[in-house]
Amino acid sequence: MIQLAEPRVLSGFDIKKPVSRQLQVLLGLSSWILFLVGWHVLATSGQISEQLFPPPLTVFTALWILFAEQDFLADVLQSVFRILISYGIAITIALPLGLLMGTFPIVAAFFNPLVSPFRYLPAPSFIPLLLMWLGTGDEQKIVLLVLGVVWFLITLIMDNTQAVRMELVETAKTLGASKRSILGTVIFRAALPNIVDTLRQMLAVSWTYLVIAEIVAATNGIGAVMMRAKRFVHVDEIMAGILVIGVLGLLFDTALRLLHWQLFPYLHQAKN
Amino acid sequence: MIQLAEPRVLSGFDIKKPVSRQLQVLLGLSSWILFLVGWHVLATSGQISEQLFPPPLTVFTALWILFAEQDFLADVLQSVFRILISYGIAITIALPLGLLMGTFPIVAAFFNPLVSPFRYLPAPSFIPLLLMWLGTGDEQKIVLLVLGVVWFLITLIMDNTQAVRMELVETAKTLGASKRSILGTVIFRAALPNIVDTLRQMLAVSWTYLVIAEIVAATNGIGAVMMRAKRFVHVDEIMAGILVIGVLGLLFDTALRLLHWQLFPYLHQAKN
Amino acid sequence: SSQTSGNSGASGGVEKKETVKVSLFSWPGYGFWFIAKEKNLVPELDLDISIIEDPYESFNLMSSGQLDATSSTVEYGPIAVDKDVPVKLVSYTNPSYGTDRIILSPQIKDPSELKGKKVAVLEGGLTQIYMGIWLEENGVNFKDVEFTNVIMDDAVAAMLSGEVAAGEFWEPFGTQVLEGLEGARAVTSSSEDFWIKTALLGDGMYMSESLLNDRPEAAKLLMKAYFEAVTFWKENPEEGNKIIAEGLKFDVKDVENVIGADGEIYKGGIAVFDLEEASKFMGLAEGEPPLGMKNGQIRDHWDLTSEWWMKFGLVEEKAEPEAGIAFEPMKSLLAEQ
Amino acid sequence: MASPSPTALQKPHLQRTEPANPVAEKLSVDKACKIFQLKGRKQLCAVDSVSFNVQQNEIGILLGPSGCGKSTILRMVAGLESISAGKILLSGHPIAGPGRDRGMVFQSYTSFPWLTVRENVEYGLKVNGIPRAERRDIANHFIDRVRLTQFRDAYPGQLSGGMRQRVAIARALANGPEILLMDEPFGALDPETRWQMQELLLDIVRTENMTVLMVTHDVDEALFLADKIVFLSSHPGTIREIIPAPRQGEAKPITKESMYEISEYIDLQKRIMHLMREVAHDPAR
Amino acid sequence: MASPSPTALQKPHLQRTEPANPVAEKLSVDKACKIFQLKGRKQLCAVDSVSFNVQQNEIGILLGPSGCGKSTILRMVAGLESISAGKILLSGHPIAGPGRDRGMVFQSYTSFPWLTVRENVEYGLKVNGIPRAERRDIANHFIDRVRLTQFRDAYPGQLSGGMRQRVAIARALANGPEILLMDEPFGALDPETRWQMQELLLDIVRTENMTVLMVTHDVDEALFLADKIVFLSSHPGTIREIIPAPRQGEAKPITKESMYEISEYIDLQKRIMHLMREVAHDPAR
Ligand SMILES: Nc1ncnc2c1ncn2[C@@H]1O[C@H](COP(=O)(O)OP(=O)(O)OP(=O)(O)O)[C@@H](O)[C@H]1O
Ligand SMILES: Nc1ncnc2c1ncn2[C@@H]1O[C@H](COP(=O)(O)OP(=O)(O)OP(=O)(O)O)[C@@H](O)[C@H]1O
Ligand SMILES: [Mg+2]
Ligand SMILES: [Mg+2]
Repeated sequence: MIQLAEPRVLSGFDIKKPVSRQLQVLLGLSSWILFLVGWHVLATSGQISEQLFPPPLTVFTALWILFAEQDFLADVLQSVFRILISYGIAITIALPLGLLMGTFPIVAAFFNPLVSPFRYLPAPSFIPLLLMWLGTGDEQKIVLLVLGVVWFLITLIMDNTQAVRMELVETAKTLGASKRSILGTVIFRAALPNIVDTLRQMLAVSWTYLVIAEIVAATNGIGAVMMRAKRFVHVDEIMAGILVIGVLGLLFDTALRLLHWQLFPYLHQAKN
Repeated sequence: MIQLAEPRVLSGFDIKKPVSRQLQVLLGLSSWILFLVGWHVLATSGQISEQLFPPPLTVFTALWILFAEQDFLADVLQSVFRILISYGIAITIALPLGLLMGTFPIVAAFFNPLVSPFRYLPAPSFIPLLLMWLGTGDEQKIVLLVLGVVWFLITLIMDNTQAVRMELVETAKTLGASKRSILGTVIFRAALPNIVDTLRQMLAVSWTYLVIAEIVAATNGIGAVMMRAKRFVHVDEIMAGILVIGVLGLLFDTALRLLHWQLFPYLHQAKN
Repeated sequence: SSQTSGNSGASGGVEKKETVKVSLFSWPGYGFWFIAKEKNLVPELDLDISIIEDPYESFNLMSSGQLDATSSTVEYGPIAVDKDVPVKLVSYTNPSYGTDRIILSPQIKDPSELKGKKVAVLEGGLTQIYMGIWLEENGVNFKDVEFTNVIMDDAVAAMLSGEVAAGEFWEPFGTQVLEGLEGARAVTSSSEDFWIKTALLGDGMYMSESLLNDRPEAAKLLMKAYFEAVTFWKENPEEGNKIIAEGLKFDVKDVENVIGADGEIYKGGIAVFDLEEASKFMGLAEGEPPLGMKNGQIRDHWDLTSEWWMKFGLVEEKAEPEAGIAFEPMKSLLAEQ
Repeated sequence: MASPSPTALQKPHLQRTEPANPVAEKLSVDKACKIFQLKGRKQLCAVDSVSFNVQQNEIGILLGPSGCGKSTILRMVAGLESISAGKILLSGHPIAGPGRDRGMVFQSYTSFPWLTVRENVEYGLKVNGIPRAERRDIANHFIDRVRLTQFRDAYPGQLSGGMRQRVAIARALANGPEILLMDEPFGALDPETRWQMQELLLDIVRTENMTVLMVTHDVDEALFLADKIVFLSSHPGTIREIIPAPRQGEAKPITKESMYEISEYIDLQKRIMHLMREVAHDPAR
Repeated sequence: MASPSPTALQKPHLQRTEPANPVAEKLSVDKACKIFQLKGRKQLCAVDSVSFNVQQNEIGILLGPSGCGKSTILRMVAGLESISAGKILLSGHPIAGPGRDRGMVFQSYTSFPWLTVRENVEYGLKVNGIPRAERRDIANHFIDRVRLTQFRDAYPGQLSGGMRQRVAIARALANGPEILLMDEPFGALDPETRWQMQELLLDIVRTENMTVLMVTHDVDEALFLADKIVFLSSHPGTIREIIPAPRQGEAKPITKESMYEISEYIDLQKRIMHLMREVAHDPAR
């Protein structure tokens, strides 16, 4: 009885017009293919020396050789280890502080004037200081990575906590919950999904600092391998390193997204 | 007739209890004073060499000497110039692209699979490539600074644009506005306050990359001065440099906040 | 701190080793530390070796107590004295014998064309003096070129990008530039008589004052470790080169390009001094060092570098060699032999 | 997006030309259907063969339980949603995309926060190329009509909810539409403000000779404003009953209190409440 | 934050002890004032010397224009806002901070989204140390009462607005309060759902012998639920009139339609609408 007819032909370029799943995959693939082809053409055009700007295939080969012959996996794991340890330390500092600052304005009034400007202190400029204070070992690298994110984490977790709706707190109060209990069972729980999101987003910042941390006095890690490659003008290996960091970053991002689904099923369920 | 009496003595540590302006200033000051005193005591305790960990006063003195005797101002201006140029370029790329991606899902479907992973590519690891491609001059530094923020800017401006309420667009449609006109007079205008906020927040990232950009083959700029100081273990000058960057970061942040007030008076007016 | 220096040869039980932190930038000429460690040539010491590409980073770490010794080019003594950095030269370890070359980019046909152009050097490094003298020899005042301050890693990149017109390179970086930049050419090499006579281009061993003053025994043992490694290498050049290559993550070929494959003085690379040759150069033993250098030439070397640092404005006034050179470790090592 | 129909663009502002083929109905919805494509190739029939019409100068009200397709019908009329089957005619012309011949007021506040009240009201005129002076006059007229004269240069953020909806109404009217479409325009307002808005709307519609199609949830509001109530039931959205109001046009009560003096209204209220109970399909809601 | 009053904690769940000094009123608000400190040392008198009381098992309704201080009064009773002057007694005891003897339901959805319906309802019991088995029984009872039995293990995000408010009501009741405080609990719901909720509330309040103080904007809702309507006017919030409902307790109509059969209600409706007009101070809103 009902005729299916779309009287207007809608152009693809309609404001906020959703794109079908298939078209989305198609466009995503074609953008990558265009990018790779463009890269290849440019690199093999002879305009720039291939040593300085190797085509994608050379980079993938270099990557393969790194893993197959130069035990790159050990370096990758070392870098991942540094990221995880440093991020764990940063969370251990930022989570309680951010929660308290977000919950009690009086705590924020004390710490915020200190923490907020610290975000503007460029972590890389601490390298010489950290080297002198802590030496050339892992401590120096890990502290650098912590310094790179911890101020942002504190501020953002504070924001997440402040965004918890006052009504939830007041409801818990009228139900007879104590202040401590509200902090744990309401404020923390309510802010948690956003905090996990914050942690996911800031992890990207940690990855960008990794190379800086591993440039100096590094004997292993992805950054160290890239520095070595630089010395011998192995641009293909440098690009392979960049690629690996990019892929690792995306993997961690995906892992944390999955964790979000796992931890907060209630946010991802449809209405019935 | 009305008695002013607060029957309950409220503890300062009440959830979300706002803090009075005076107390806020007091706490902010005391945290800074505590920080500076702690630093001074630690530095002068004799535990660590004062050369390696100078007390605050030494750092301020170094800062003063840098400005008074070593024409530090020229370096600072050079750094500010690099930040502004590079950020200008980044905005020029990110603003139109982000707006189009946020407005037309089909554009986002094409670019996002490319741009989104690019955020994870660590800008510092491009230094060797940029050195080889562009040399040691300003181009290399500016391109590095652009690479450090542009992917984030694109994604965030896209988010800001996507957040524009569909009803505003539909209203404009029913008022007879064309697609182009809606893009300019509604979507852009509606997203603009959040875009300016995004720009403010991401500027902090640019500042953290400045030092990295100026470390290599730098002849001037704050980073270069810090590198020179490092060679001769002038920790006081390094700290002075960090301080200057922190203060500049805060100044720019404040300037952009003021700009926000200036540009968007309608967001900052009280109801009447 | 665990100072258990000197009770070597103790029987049976597990010895407590004394840790000494050494650094080098990745270059085959400094690789002997890896042999000393790998072969455990001085069992009393536990060598903690790190690779730090910027020698100034190493000097900083030495002054902050994070590092005890480093191998680097041999020009830093006067600067350390002038800037009050608690680091002293303890030995000249080798002259350069062809490894150091000045390379011009293809566009530069004549040294005079370098005026107003950018030239890559490490400020406060030997390369700056090398370049300065060479320019003067070719009638160009060093003030007429623009020195761009880069470490060797970045110098290669800067040269390849075409952005600097000349630079000083040691192996294997010189070859990389020549291969990567068509038309580039080397215009002078450290094996030329002019440079050998001055002994200007060479490497040395530096120790921190805290090591020298607080742990003299460890300082001596450290020097011993280095020269034992040289001895081992001279006897087992193939194995020695392999250890160095692994330590630096270089190709063995690149190592051979610098220190040769047979344990002898290698023209085109460097002339590695053993303890005897080094002590003659330092004036602590009788006789002449090889390559026509003279006994105690380190003092002339000191004067030459000091002079140039004053020209470059890095040193304010000339100091006596004794202020920047510590002879004690070598003296006590020689006394033991 | 389609541009306004040529007729709409050519006609001089505020002077209504009679439709090409004169028909009794201003708006005629004829067996209109809407089928939404859901994820996984599923379909949802939100509106199924709905027919009704609204005469010139009439206020038609769409009433019914949540999810019965009221908004969807209104959006199809506005051209914001395509019509899956059937047809919708305005002054005899089929709808093709949104256009300035149909003004729309949403429940959520849609005044542009970066424009002042006056600029908001001028917006539609500006994008349609009306010269500055003329648009200023028209805007002033409608700002006066919605009693915001003293707030002309205020930003919407400074106004209360009721005032913002008045801006939206003035903006829609300034554009000279043939019909005003309103989707629960007073749903977010508190009751007192709501009454005032209803009375104001009735007054303006009368004096400006406007035709209105309005969605509401509120029985009271429907009773007070309607010339005709189109009552829908849901799953899928179909017409349950079309109820003419007890009094129409000039005879309608002009204040809410006076409505409750009239027994037909109280009867009609009861009847509609019964209807709503009946169509409330889900007892567990 | 103060802990619940000792009386409230000691009493066994759901068994009400009589107040220490027996008084007729369950809740008595006596010349209560609220003064807010604004920025720049300014003060705002939001509630000025308000006195009224609510008897055991009675539903008291606070009605009045926006900004007249309804929420503020309720929050003072809940202990969420301090009392600037005057006093408020619950069963003869003065209020000192929030406590489980007063359950509160807000207009906005306040069910904890990370807890299931059952866990939400158990929350108050859990933080008050009621053992697991007992709290499960109590929760089940109230979940059944608000007819959410089949949604026990659903998360609030899966529920409609009306269902979420029922969760909030069950949660407040499960805690065994002496009085239920509600601030426009149905304000965000659509009318059909709203009616159902009103009828449900009336039913529960009756069978559970609950005392209620509720804020509403909706005249209909006030008429239907109230045993007593406290009508406020604003700037500052003062009592305009306290109106007893035409019928109280068991005599009240139990469906909304039946209410409109009773002429006293229609008269009262008109009277309240007049009152609201009178207190609507700002003609430009
Ligand atoms: N864009 C859409 N895609 C899919 N389904 C939709 C869409 N818009 C509406 N629907 C569905 O169509 C039906 C009718 O929705 P509509 O919004 O028209 O109802 P309504 O009567 O306006 O309800 P309410 O009173 O709650 O506003 C609902 O089941 C809704 O879920
Ligand atoms: N925390 C506060 N600080 C300052 N003023 C406040 C505060 N809370 C409420 N007010 C003011 O007190 C007055 C009464 O507010 P209240 O929220 O009690 O009114 P209401 O009757 O509940 O209004 P509505 O019907 O809009 O909910 C208002 O003028 C309001 O602006
Ligand atoms: Mg709707
Ligand atoms: Mg209120």
